[in-house]
Amino acid sequence: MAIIKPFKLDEVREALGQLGIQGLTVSEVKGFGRQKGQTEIYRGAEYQVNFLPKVKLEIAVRDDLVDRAMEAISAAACTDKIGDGKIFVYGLEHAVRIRTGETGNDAL
Amino acid sequence: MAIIKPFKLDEVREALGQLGIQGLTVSEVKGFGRQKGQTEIYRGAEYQVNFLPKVKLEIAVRDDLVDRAMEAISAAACTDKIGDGKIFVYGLEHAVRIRTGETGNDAL
Amino acid sequence: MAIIKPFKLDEVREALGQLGIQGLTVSEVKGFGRQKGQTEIYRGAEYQVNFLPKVKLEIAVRDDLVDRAMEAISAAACTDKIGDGKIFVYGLEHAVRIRTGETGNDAL
Amino acid sequence: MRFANRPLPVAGLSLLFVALALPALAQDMGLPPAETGLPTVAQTTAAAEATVALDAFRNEVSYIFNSFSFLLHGALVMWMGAGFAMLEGGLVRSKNTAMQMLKNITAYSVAGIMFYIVGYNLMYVNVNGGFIGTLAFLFEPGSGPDLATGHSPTSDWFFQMVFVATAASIVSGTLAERLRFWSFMIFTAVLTGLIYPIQGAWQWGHGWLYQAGFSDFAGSTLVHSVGGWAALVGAVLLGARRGKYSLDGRVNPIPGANLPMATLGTFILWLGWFGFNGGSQLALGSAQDAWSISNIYANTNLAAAAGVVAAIIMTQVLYGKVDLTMTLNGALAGLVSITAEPLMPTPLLAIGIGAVGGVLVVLAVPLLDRLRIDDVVGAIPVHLGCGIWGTLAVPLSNPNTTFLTQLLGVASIGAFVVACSIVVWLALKFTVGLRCSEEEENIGLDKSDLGLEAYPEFGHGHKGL
Amino acid sequence: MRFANRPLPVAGLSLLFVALALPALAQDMGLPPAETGLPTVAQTTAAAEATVALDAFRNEVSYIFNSFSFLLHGALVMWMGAGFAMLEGGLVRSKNTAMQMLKNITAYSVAGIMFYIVGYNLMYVNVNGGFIGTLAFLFEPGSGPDLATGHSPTSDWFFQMVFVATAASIVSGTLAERLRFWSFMIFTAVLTGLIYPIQGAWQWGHGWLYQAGFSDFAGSTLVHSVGGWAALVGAVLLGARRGKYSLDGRVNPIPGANLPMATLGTFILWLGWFGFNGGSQLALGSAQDAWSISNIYANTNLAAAAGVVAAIIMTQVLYGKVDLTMTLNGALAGLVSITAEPLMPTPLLAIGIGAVGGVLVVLAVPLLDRLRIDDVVGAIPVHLGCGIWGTLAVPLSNPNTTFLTQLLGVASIGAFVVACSIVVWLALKFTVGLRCSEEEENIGLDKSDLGLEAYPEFGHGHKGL
Amino acid sequence: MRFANRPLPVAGLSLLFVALALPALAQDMGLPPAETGLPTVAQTTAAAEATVALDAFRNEVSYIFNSFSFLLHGALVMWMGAGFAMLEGGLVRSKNTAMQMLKNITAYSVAGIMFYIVGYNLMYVNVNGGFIGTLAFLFEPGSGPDLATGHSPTSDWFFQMVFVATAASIVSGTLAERLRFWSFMIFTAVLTGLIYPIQGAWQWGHGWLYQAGFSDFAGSTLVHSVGGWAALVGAVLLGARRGKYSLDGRVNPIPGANLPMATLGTFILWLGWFGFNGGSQLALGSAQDAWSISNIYANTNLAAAAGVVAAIIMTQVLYGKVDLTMTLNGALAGLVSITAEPLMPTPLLAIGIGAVGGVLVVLAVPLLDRLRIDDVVGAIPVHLGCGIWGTLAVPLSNPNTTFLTQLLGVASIGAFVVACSIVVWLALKFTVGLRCSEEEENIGLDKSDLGLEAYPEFGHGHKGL
Ligand SMILES: Nc1ncnc2c1ncn2[C@@H]1O[C@H](COP(=O)(O)OP(=O)(O)O)[C@@H](O)[C@H]1O
Ligand SMILES: Nc1ncnc2c1ncn2[C@@H]1O[C@H](COP(=O)(O)OP(=O)(O)O)[C@@H](O)[C@H]1O
Ligand SMILES: Nc1ncnc2c1ncn2[C@@H]1O[C@H](COP(=O)(O)OP(=O)(O)O)[C@@H](O)[C@H]1O
Repeated sequence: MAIIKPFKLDEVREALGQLGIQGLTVSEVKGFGRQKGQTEIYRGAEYQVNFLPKVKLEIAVRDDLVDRAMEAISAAACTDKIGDGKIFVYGLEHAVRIRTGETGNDAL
Repeated sequence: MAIIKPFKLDEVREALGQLGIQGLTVSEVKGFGRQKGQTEIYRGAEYQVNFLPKVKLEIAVRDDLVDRAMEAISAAACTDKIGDGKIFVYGLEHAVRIRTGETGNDAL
Repeated sequence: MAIIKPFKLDEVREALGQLGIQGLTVSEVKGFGRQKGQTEIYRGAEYQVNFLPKVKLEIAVRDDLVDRAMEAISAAACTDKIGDGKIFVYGLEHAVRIRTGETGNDAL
Repeated sequence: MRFANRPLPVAGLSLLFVALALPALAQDMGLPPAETGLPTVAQTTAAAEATVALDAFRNEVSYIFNSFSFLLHGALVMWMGAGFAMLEGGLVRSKNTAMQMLKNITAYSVAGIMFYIVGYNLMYVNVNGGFIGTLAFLFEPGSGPDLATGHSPTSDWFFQMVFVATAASIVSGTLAERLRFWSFMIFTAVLTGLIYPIQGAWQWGHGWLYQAGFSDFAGSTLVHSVGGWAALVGAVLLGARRGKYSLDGRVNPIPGANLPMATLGTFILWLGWFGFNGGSQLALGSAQDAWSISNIYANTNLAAAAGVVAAIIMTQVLYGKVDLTMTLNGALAGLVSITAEPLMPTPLLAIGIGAVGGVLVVLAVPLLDRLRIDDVVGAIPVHLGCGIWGTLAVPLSNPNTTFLTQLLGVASIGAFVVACSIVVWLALKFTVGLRCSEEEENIGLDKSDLGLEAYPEFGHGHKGL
Repeated sequence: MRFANRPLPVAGLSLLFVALALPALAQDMGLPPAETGLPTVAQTTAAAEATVALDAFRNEVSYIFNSFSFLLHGALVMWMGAGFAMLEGGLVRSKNTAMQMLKNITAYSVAGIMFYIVGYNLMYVNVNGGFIGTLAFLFEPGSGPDLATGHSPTSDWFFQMVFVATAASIVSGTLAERLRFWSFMIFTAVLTGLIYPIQGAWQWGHGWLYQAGFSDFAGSTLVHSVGGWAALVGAVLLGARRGKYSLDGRVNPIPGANLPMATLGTFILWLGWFGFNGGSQLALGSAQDAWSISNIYANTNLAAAAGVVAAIIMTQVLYGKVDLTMTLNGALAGLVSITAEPLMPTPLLAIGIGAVGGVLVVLAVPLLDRLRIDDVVGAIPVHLGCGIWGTLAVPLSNPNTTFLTQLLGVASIGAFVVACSIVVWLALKFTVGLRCSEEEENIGLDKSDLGLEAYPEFGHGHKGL
Repeated sequence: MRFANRPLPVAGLSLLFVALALPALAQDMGLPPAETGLPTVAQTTAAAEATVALDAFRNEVSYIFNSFSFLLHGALVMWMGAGFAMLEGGLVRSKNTAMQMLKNITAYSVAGIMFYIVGYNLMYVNVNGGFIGTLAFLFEPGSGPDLATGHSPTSDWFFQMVFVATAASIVSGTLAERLRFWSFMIFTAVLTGLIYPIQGAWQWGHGWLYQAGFSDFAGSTLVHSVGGWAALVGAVLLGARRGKYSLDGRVNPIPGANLPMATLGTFILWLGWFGFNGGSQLALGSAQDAWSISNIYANTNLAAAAGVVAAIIMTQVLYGKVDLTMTLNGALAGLVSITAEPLMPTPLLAIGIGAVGGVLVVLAVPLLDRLRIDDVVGAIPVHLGCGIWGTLAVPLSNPNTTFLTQLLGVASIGAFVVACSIVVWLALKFTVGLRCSEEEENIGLDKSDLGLEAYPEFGHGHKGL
C-alpha cells in the first residue's frame, strides 16, 4: 500500500509496469501528516485545511518483487517536498483471482 | 479484502449474508489490471482508459469462516469475464467494536 | 484501521494528535453492519438503505502506541449508539517515507 | 383556435372593442361626443383619410405585437428544451447523464429541421377540415411583411416549431438509460416530421377534429399526451431497466444522480410554460389579448403552485415524508393540466385543476411501477395522465366544449399516436435495435456509446452505494 | 409610486408629453403648425372624431404595453425563484441540498397561492392612507379588459405576486441546514399572506408611509429588508449550525458544496433583477416609460457590476485572495442597493451605490459571524444590510425624499416585521418545532427528513474532508 | 447598419411602408380612397392636425418598441454571460471550476463598467468614417426622452454593452486552467475598454470599414472573431496545460468535469443568441422590423440545429461515436456562423451555413491540437473559425457585399486585434505574470489562488482516475 501525491499516479503506474506488475487498485484518500494544508480564508473566517488529497495504491506483489516495487514507487513518487507520502507493506495470506479461481502468486 | 465489479455488489453482499456475515465496509476504487479499458476518443484525440471502476470490500471474518467467505465471494462475483477482480486475505491482530469495547471475534 | 461515523472525524484526529500521532489517511467508505439504514420511500417504492456513510482511518503507528491509539479512537468515536464502528489492527512489515527514504518507525 | 393564416382577426376584434369603448372613453376624457348632424362630404373625406391612416397604423402595431409575442414566447418555449435536459439529466444515474444531454439537444435540433422541411406544411397548409395538410417540402417565409397576415408568418412558424420539440423531449425522459441514441434520433425525426404534424392538423390546422368542436388551447393533448403516448409505447416495447423490478415483484428505486439539476429543470420548464400557454393566445395586438394573456399567466402559475402543494401534502400523507422528485413532478402536473384551457378558468378553478394534477401524478407513479412500466422521469403520469385530465377538464370552464368531444379528441389522437408509435418503434427494433446490451447498460450509455463520462471526477457511483 | 388602480396615469403622462413635444416635432417634420384662427364647427367635429379614435387607440396600445411589461418582467422575477434555489443549494452542504430545493420551490408556490387568497386585497384594496387593506378572500380578475385601468389587473397581480415570493426565498437561505420543512412552509404562508402585504400596504398600497413621503422604488425595504428581518429573527432564535462556532470563539467555515451552482444562481438573479427593477416602473406605455426603464436597466446592471468589482478588490485587500462566494454576494449587494431607486441616479452614482453595497457585504459577513449569527448564504448582509443602505441612499438622487422619512420607513417596517416574526417563529417553536435534532443535523436534512440524497452518487462529503 | 444615433430611420421606414401599403389596405377594408379633388383649407388643416398627432404617436410607439427590443434582447445577451460561465465551468477540471466562475462574472462586470467609462464614446461618437471615436469619459443618458432619437439612448447603450461582455467571455474559456486571475481581469479591461470599441468604431460606429462596404450584421467578426483572436494570441503565449501534449507528440485529452453543466451553458447561449441576432435588427418599431426579426430568429435557430446535426454526423463518421462536447461546439458553431448575416439567407441557406460551421469545428479542434495550441473549451474553432466563415458567407445572400470587402474586414480587424493582444499579453507577462506556477497548476487554481474548492464534497478527481 502506498500513499502518493495525485499527480504522480501516472508515473508510478508506469514505473510499476516496467517491473511487470500489471495489477493495482487505486483510491482517492485524504491525508493528514507533516505537510500541513495552508490556512485559508472563506467568507472572512480563517480555517486550517488539514486533509490533503492523496492517492492510495494497493498492490499485491510476489515476495521477491516487494523491494523492487518499493524502490520503483519511491523513485517515481518522490518530489523531495513534504507530503510525498509513504509506503506500507504487510503480509498477504491468500490471493484469489475470482475469474479463474487461481490462487497465490498466480492470482496476482 | 475483495475487489469486484460494481454491479455485483448486491449479489456478493447477499451471499455473505447467507454465511451469517453481517458486517462489511465498501469503497469505490479504480482498478488497473489485465482488463484494459477501451481506447476512447475525446474531442478528436485518442486516449486509453486505464482505470476501471471497481468496488472494494473489506470484511473482517472469523478464521473458520475465511474459506467459505472466499468461496461465496468468488461464486457471487464471477462473470467469467476478464476484470472480475481478486480476493486478498491478510491476518488481523485485533478487532474492537467501538460501541461496546468488545474485542476479538465478538467484535466482528 | 478504524471505521467511524463521519462527524466524529475531527474529534478522533484531535485525540490521536494528543498522542503525538501526526500521520493518518482517511477515506470515505460505506458500511454495512448491525446498524440498518432506514426503510426509505422514493417515488412511492420502498427500499432499504443498506450502506451507511462511514469514514475509514488508516493509521500506521509504532507498536508501543497501538493500545493507546485504540483507546483514544474508541473514546473519541464512541456515541454508544449502534453503528459507531470498529477498529481492526494488523501487522506492518515495512514502512517507507518516500521523501527521505527513512524506514521503519522513523517513517511513521 | 390556433391557426397560422388568420385574416386580421385581431384588428377586427380591436376595432369592435374600440367601437364599443369609444363613447365611454370620450366622456371620461371630457371630449365632446361625435355630433349627430349629418357630416358634409368634406368632413367625411377628412375623417376617412384620418381613419384610413389610423387603421393602417393600428394594423401595423398589432402586427408587431403579435409577431413579438410569438417570438418572445417562442424563445421561452425553446428554453424548455434546457428544462427537459436538466430535469431528465438530474433524474438518471450519472453513468447515463451525458447521453441524456445529447438526446435532448438532438431532439430540439432535429425537431426544428423536420418541422421546417415537412412538418409545418403538413400541419397548417390546406387541411380544410380534413386529416392532413400538404406534403410540400420547405416552409417559405415570403418576401416581406404583409399586414393582412396579422403577424409575421415566420414568427408563427418559430412558435409552432418549439412546440414540436417539446413533444420529442418527453419521449427521451421515459426511455432514458436504455434506449440507443440513433433509434431515438430517428424516432424523433418521424415524430416531429410526421406523427405530430398530422394529428396537429386535425385540430390546430383546422382539420376534422377542430370542426367536431374539440378544444385544446395550448396542447395538453396535442403536445403533451402525444409525447406521452409515444413514450408509453416505447416503454412497453423496451422493457424496464435492469434491476428496476425484482423477480419477486419488488420495485427497486433507482435514485436520480443530481436532484438540484432536476429542480433547475423544473424551474426552467415553469418559466417556459408562460411562453407555452401565454403565446398560445396567438396574438397580443389588442387589449383583449393582453388581458387574456395576463389571465393565462396567472392561471398557469397558480395551477403549477397548486400541483406543488398537492404533491407535498399527498406524499406527506401517504409516505410520511415529502418526496422532492414527486414535488417536481407535481409542478409539471399542474402545468400540463392547465394547458388545455389556461384562459377561461377562474384562478380558483385553475388552482383546483392543478391540484388534481398533482394528486394524479403522485398516485400514477407507483401505479405504473406496479404495471412494470419503467418511466425514468415520470413523464407518462405528468404528460399523458395530466394531459388527458386537463383536456377533459376544459368543459368545466369553457361552455363551447362538451365532455364527449373532448374525449373524442383524446381518444382519436391517442389511437393515432399509439398506432404510429408501435410501427416506428418496432421497425427500429428490427433494424437499428432499440435497446443497448446488458453490459452496456451496466457500464452506462455514456461510456459504452459516447466513450466519456458526464462527471469524470465525481465518483462513479453505484446505485447500491 | 406603486399602485394597482392607476386611473390612466400613463395615458395622462403621454398626452402631456405629446402635447409638449408636438410643436417641436411638427416643425422638425416640416409640417405646418396648427392654424391660429378659430376652427369651424365642422372642423372641430372631424378633428374631435379623429382625436377620439386616436386617443382610444393610444390607450389601448398603452394598455398592451403596460400589461406586457408586467408579464414579461414578472416572468423574469419568477425566474429569480430558480436563482435563489441554485444560489442557496450551492452554498449548503450536499446533505441538505435537496431540502433547500424543496423549500425554494415550496416558497414560490405557497407565496403565489397566499397572495391570491388574501395578500393582494390586504395590500392594495382600500388602504387609503391607512395601515391595512381589505381582508377579503380571493383576488378577482374581472370579466374583460377595461382600458380605464391602464393595464390588465391580472398582469399587475402577477407582477406583485412574484415579489412576494422573493421575500420568502430570502428566509430559506439564512436558515438553511437546520430549519424544519413544515415550520418553514407555515412561516412562508404567514409571511406572504399577512406580514408582507400589511407592510406593503403602508407604502405601495398608498398607506400612511406613502403619505409620509417615503420612497422605495422596487423594494429595497419592502421586499429585501422584509425578508432580511424575518431571516435575522429566525437565525437568532434557531441558533447556529452545529460546529459553525467553536467554544473557544473560533469560526469554522462550512464550505458550500457546489459553487458553480451558486454562481449560476447569481446570474439568474441578476437577469431577474432587470424584471424586478425595470418592471417596477409599472408601465411601458409611453416614451417616458421606455426611457425610464432603459435607465433602470443600465443602472441596475452597473450597480451589480460595481458590487462585483468592489467585493473582488475588498477581499483581495483584506484577505490576500479573492473570495468567489463574497463576489457573488457582491453582485447581489449591488443589486439590492440600487433597488430602492434605480431610476434617478446617474450611471456614475449607480456605480457608487452598488460599490458601497459590495463593500458593506464584505464587511458585514464576518461581523455577523462575530455575533454568532449563522447566516448560511449571507442573505442578511445582502438583503437586509444593503436593503437599508439602498433605501437611505435614495435622497442622493431623488429630491422628493429626505433622509429622515427614509429612515422612518426602514425603522417602522423593520419594527413591524421583527415583531411579527418573533411571534410567528416562537409560536412555531413551541408547536411544530423549528429545529431538527442534532442527529438529523449530522445526517443532513435530505436523508433525515426527505429520505433521499441530492447527489447519491457523488460521495457523501464530510466537511472536514 | 448598427448605429446609435439614427435620426428616426425607423419612423421614416414605417412612414414609407405605410404610404405604400395604404391604398391597398384601404381597398381591403372597403374604405373609400382619398378623393382626388383639391381639399379646402379647412380640410387640410384638420387633416394635418390629425396627421401630426398620429405621426407623433407613431413615433412614440416606435420609440417604445425599439427601446424595449434593445432591453429585452439585451437582457437575453446578458444571460449569455451565464451561458459562458456554465459552458466553460463544465469543460474544465473541477480543480479550476471556481476560478472559471470568478473570471466569467468578472468579465461581465468589468466589460460593463469599461464600456460605460470609455468604450461607448470611443465606438460610437464622432467616428465619421474614421478609425476611432471620441475618448471622452462617461456615457451620459440625457435628461429625458427625445422622440427624434428613435429609441432610448440608454437602451442602445445597454444592448451594445452586453455585446462587449461576450467578447471577453470567449477569452476566458480558451485560457482556462492556467491564466492568472488578475492578468485576465486587466486584459479584459483593455479589451472591452479599448480594443473592442476601436475596431467596433470602424464598422458599427460607421468608420472606414463601414464605408468600404463591409457587412457584419450581429458580430461574427466584430464580436466573435475579436474574442477568438485575443484568445488565440493568449493561447500561443501562455502555452498548453501541463500534461496536455506528451513529448512524443501524443495529445492527452483532459475531460471536462461536468458535462451537463456545459450542456446547460450551450442551451443558455442558444437562447441568448435570439437576443444577440434578433436585437441586432436594432429596431422593432415597424412591421418590417418585426418581420425581419422573425426571420432572424428562425434562421438563427436553424443554423444552430444544423450545427448540432452536422457535428453529430461528423463525429459518428470520423470516430465511430458521437462526441457530446463536439455537439455542443457544433451548436455554437452554427450560431456564430449565422451571426454575420442572420436576416437575408433563406432558411435552407441558414441550415447550410450552420452545418458548414458544425463541420468546420469538428475538423478544427484536432487541428489546433496538432499545432499544440491548447484551447480548453474549443472557443477558437467556434468563435474565430466560424466567425470568419460566417463573415465570408455573407455575400451568399446579401448582394450588397463582396467577398473581397468581407475579407478586408476579417483581415483588418484580425490584424488589429492580434497586434493589440500581443502587446497587452506581453506587457502582462513581464509585469503581473500570465501563468500560474507548475505547482499551482497541479493543485488547481481554485485552491492555489482562491483558497477554496468548487465542489469540496464531490471527490477531488484526478484526471487519470
Ligand atoms: N502514520 C501514518 N499512517 C497512515 N498514513 C500516514 C501516516 N503518516 C503519513 N501518512 C500519509 O502520508 C501522507 C504524507 O505524509 P506527510 O507527513 O505529510 O509527508 P512526508 O511523507 O513527506 O513526511 C499523509 O498525507 C498521509 O496520507
Ligand atoms: N496485484 C494486484 N494488486 C492489487 N489489485 C489488483 C492486482 N491485480 C488486480 N487487481 C485488481 O483486480 C482488478 C481485476 O483484475 P484484472 O487483471 O483486470 O482481471 P482478472 O481479475 O480477471 O485477472 C483490477 O482492476 C484491480 O483493481
Ligand atoms: N466484519 C466487518 N468487517 C468489516 N467492516 C465491518 C465489519 N463489521 C462492521 N464493520 C463496519 O463497521 C460499521 C459499524 O458496524 P455496525 O455493526 O453497524 O455497528 P457496531 O459497530 O455498533 O456494532 C459498519 O458500518 C461497517 O462499515
